[in-house]
Amino acid sequence: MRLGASPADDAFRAELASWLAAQLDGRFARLRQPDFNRNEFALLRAWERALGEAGYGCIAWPAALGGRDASLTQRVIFAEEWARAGLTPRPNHIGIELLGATLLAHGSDDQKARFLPPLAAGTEFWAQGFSEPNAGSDLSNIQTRARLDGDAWVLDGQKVWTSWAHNADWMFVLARTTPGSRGAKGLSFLLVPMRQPGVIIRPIRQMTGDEEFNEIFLDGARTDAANIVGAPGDGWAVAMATLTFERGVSTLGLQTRYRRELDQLIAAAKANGRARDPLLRHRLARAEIGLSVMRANCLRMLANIDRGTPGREGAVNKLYYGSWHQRFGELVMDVLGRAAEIAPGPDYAYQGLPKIFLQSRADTIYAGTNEIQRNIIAERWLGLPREPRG
Amino acid sequence: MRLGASPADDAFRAELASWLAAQLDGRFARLRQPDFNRNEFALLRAWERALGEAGYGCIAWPAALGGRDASLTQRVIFAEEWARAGLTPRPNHIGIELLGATLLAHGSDDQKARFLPPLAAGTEFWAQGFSEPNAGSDLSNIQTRARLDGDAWVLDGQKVWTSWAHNADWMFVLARTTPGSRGAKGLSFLLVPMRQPGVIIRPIRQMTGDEEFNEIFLDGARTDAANIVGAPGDGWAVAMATLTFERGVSTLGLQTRYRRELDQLIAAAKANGRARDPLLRHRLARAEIGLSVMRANCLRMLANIDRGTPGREGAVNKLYYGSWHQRFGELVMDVLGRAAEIAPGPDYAYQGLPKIFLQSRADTIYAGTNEIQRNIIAERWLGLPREPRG
Amino acid sequence: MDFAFTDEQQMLQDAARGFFARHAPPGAARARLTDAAGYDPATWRALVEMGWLGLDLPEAAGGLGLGLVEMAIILEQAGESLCPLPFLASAGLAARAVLATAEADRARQLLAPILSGEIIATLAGCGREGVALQLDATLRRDGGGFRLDGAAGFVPFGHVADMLFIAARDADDPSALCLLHLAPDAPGLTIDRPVQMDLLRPEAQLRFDAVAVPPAAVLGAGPGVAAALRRVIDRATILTTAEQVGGAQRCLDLSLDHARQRIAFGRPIGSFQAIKHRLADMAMQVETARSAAYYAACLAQEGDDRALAYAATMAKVHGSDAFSQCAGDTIQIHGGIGFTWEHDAHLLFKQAHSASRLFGSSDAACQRMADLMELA
Amino acid sequence: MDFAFTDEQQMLQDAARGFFARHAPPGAARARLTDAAGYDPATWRALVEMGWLGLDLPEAAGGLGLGLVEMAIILEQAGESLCPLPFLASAGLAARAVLATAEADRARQLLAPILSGEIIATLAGCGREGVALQLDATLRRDGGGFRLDGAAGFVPFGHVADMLFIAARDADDPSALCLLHLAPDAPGLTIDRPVQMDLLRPEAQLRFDAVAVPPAAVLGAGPGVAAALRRVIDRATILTTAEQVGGAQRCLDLSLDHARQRIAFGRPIGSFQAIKHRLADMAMQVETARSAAYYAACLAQEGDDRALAYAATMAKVHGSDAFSQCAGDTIQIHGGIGFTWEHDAHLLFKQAHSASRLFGSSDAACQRMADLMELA
Repeated sequence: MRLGASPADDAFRAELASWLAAQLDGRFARLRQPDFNRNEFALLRAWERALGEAGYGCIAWPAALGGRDASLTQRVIFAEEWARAGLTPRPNHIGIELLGATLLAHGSDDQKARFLPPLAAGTEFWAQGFSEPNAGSDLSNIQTRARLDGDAWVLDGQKVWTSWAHNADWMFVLARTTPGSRGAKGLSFLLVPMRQPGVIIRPIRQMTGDEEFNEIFLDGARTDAANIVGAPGDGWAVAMATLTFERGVSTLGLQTRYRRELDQLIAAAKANGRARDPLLRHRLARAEIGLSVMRANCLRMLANIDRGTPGREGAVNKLYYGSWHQRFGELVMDVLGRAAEIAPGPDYAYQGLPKIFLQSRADTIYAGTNEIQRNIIAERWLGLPREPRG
Repeated sequence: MRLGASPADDAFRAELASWLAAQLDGRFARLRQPDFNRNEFALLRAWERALGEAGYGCIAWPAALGGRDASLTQRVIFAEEWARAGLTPRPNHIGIELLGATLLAHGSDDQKARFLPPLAAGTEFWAQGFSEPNAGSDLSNIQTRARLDGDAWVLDGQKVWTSWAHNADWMFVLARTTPGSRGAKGLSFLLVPMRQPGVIIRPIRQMTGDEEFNEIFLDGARTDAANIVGAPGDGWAVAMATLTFERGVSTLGLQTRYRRELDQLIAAAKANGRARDPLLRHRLARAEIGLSVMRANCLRMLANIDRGTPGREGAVNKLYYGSWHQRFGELVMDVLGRAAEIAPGPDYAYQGLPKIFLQSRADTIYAGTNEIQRNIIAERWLGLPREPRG
Repeated sequence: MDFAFTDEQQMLQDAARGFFARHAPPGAARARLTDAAGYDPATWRALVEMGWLGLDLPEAAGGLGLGLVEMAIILEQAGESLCPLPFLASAGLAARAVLATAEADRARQLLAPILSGEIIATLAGCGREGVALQLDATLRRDGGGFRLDGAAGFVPFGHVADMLFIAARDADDPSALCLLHLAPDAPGLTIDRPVQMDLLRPEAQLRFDAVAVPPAAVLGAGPGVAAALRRVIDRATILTTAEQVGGAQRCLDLSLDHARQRIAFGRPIGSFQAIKHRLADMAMQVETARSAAYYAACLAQEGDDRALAYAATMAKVHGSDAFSQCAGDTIQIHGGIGFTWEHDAHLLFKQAHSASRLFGSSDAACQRMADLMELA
Repeated sequence: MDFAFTDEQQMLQDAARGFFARHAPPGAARARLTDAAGYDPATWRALVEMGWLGLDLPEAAGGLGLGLVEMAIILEQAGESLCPLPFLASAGLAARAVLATAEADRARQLLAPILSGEIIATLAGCGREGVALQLDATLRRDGGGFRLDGAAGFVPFGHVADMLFIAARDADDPSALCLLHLAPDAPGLTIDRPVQMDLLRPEAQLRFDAVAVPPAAVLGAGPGVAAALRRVIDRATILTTAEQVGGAQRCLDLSLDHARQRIAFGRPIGSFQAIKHRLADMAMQVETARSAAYYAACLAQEGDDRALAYAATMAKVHGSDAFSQCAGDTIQIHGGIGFTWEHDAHLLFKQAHSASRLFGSSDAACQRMADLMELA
């Protein structure tokens, strides 16, 4: 058990940090301006291509698929340096972390060869099509149907909470391929091109004022018959694996982002004098401790995943960080005071720390509400009996 | 809507306070010494008799049954002065508040005439026999059986969490009188004399070190056939009414007791200097606010009960005060520091403020756990659907 | 003692409930989000016609001689209906500030157009940070009159007020405050309404650049003004708690509806204890906050300054906790849909936040309670 | 970086688990409650024979040269087994204090009987309030030697220790501390073990009435001693977190068993979300606390004084929260039976409390963290 980095790791960190600094002082400086908006898709696509060209696209993957076989420590370093540079989350997170890991585990060789190199090169962006209006917490209640029509799947239905769909080239979709099936049976995991007439995107405005999510209407959308991961009807198992990957190494990036947010808040508290308020001091110290615990838990989770022995520490991770971040959002407002309520411009558009107060309400909902997380922990990891269905 | 008291109420308060002061400076001085132990039954019985003789036994009841038709305000005053005098909860609370109210509502005229005057006179003490080892939260799972044998009910079974059973003359018991019945059906509400060979009492030691509760083994215990409240098989409805009375005016006494505890803690915090600690100051202020809210809610609950329109405010009362008192117990330990961990004598026997830390763990369990309270609030008062049984 | 509504209070509550049901039915708040005024003038006129503006003012001052309980009844219904109106600004703050500081004749004269609804008035009682009586405006002698410099923050409905009452520090006596009034077009006065997180609580930021103030516009000065204004703020704080109770009740009702109707895993989500128990906790917050608000109103009405301070402090802290918890829970119970702009959950969440900050934070209120408890 | 046990650490954990399973099976703690010694000498001798007393001491000092992670592994299992032993007192506190303050030769000499288990040693590092290094004992020159006056509070296993190391203030230099040792029969030394809430954490209260201290018994003095002892306490704090993790784990396991077996409303109570979700939250606390404890052990082992202080502070606060919450939840999940003396739930609840107070409160630790964060 050891936290220190090897000289090779230190060298990797130095090389990466200097590359990032050069890019972010130059062509990609806008990426870390406070008012940078993630709707600026062209810049984000260019940035992912630049990462790919520099060999930083998907460092964990085998070299043959565009990666560089990075060790766990190097992946940790990548996540840390990314956040330390002031970057927002990886724009193609869904493609790289979720679809990438899913294909590595369950994809055919053809699918890996077709879809993974463009991810590493930063040329194809992905969206996730799991949730539906009546399949949120109860994801197995999916109604979207897909039927094989000659050499293509044809999809009809509605997806919701799809992030950044306008920027996506492809979407992986959970759809019902066995007519009349119910629950987790009869679902398949399909890869569907976004840019076709049968895919209609309607943005959803959030309480932050942003339009980050979308509703997707699938109206006869088509994809090649080969674009199914796993066998027809095995979609549930594939999708559950995908959701597990969601709580993988990317949470370390999250943790590092939170580190930056906390550092900003500490600086603000010192600047406005509230760091001397004993109650806020106490809460800032508790936030620091909570974040440190989160880091400890992430590192343990990753080490165990890396050894192939994932444990309860991974199962509880999202519950922990979601709750931490929500409390942090409240602390932000207490430290900044009423000034934080005033928008920086003429639109309802909050940035930086104050936005966290609003945005973090989603942290206990997305990717499985806290209630679902607790069910999963209790039933899958603690062996408690399931509840009767209605 | 008015909080102030009338001149008549003020006179009642003055008269009561002066009577209490005289008693508690004289013959009953021991009752408010810090090491007074509620196992000193003889003194408690004498005290209840003295209250009865002075006309303070059951002030809310009709004069014909030994009461004095006191108004709600006077009952509030009684509870306040009782606690202000430094007295522990009414030793015959179970008899006066629970059985008394139950008989007033559901008892026959004969039962009222037989059982109520001795309660008002302080000559008969009662215990409650509802809970069983396998019927705690799920009270309807009662297994104790009673069968009519000639002119008497004969009871067999086991009760648990019976307070102060050694001091009780009678116990009201929920028992299954319809053989083979299940759940809430087939239960009856019986009045059983305690001092008979068929009633065996075994004390239960609590985490505080005290032995306040008992297990009761009913082994052919007998009671007169007339000692049934309501019809055979109606016991569940009668018992549910009893449990409702538990959250009646007595909670105001509780609130006043908590007031005294908080005042003691404030005094201790000033004495040991921790009142200047900003975090403890803040928590003491929050405790004060919480207690004040509790008082507000109790008064509203009582006013609505008095008008015959009990509302949600009564349903939530126990949940609120149980949680408040448990947090208060934690605050006690933080204000008093490690000194509070040291017992005052050679035995494992805590008194005063430090004991609250231990004792208050029961506040979220007894008389319906917080979980059961939440179910009741949600299902009976908010109209939410029940859960499927197993 | 009788801690329940009188028949008259019950009738007033019924009237208020009916009023807001008619004028601010579910969904009406949407129109306010993009609205320069931030309130609906027709609803305001209707409320004026109800005669509620002078509910708690003495009859000698042109009011109805009722009390805080009656005012709280109105505010609770307004909060439940998410209906922003300059009622607290005009009747709860400005009118009381006049009454508390001006000579009787002058007060009657100033109050008349406020109570008749002819003008909307407000009180600028906070400094830049939005904390009551921590002022950033200073009044100093200037020739035969005065000049006002500095700023005031978070002035309720300051952007539409016809008359602004301003609390300011007295340059000649650093320990004293004074109250003066300005017309919105006074030279040197800048009134700005920035976009705020809670679009349903319009507040203005004022700047004073050498605003000339004639002696007649200065209502009160001297050592008593601070205490008088503190009483005004304390009463308004209790009324805000009533509004919070209404908001929390709306949260509970929305969440109950959703929990009964939304199906997951084959049954209404309200049958799952995770949701069901959260709703029970919300009900506990709503009911205890309601008890606290009316208890505080009674205490304040019947007691002395200390009782008022105690009541305001206790009500503020618990009302803020209750509404904030209920609003957060409402989003959580609704899941993704509760996070969208189209759903009312975020409006309530933001109302809960702004209400909890009105006149100062809950932490500051606890500090004040600690002082009242003499935790030296 | 590799934040997982090495094979050797895994073997040590297996050995520790086996050891405590044999020597402190469920129920064994009962005997300790009425026990004057407060620990089982046979178990202690067996632990000594395992060679664990010198796990983290340098080989030059007679130890095994391993680190805090290995010590934490032992403490976690001891905590899980509710097995009180003078391990932290002798090895975690006294031995480290010797190492940190005495000259190398003297240290070896003093350590030998401690490491061999020939004697039990402890450190009196707290004053009357039980806060580390806030001392109420003072050492002053007296003729050719010294005399010790005052008191020390909450000394772990002080009632059975054969050698007591005492931290005291230096009468000649108010800013400096010194460390000395006493035999339990030293004239003027009173050792009292009162009944404490947690009967499984025996602690003594010491009084010093003009205790004569020969110069040779004073190990260290001067400005470095306070910092050295702080490091000793910080390491012991991290080890206490490991013990808390074990206790919290035991809470979770007991509660899981109960929730699976206890039937109410026709099904195991663990199938109800109120119980199930509480258990999930307990698991979150247990696992994050375990991560925190070992992370802190690594940070402390690999880093400087600041890293040690940061690690100890963070571990203490989270470990205390986790164990306290889990222990309270354990009583709640068990209902009435969890409130009885016969059930282990209260033993864990009281352990959680005393562990959270060891060397100082969590609030004080947060204060220290705020200082480390330079929240000036």
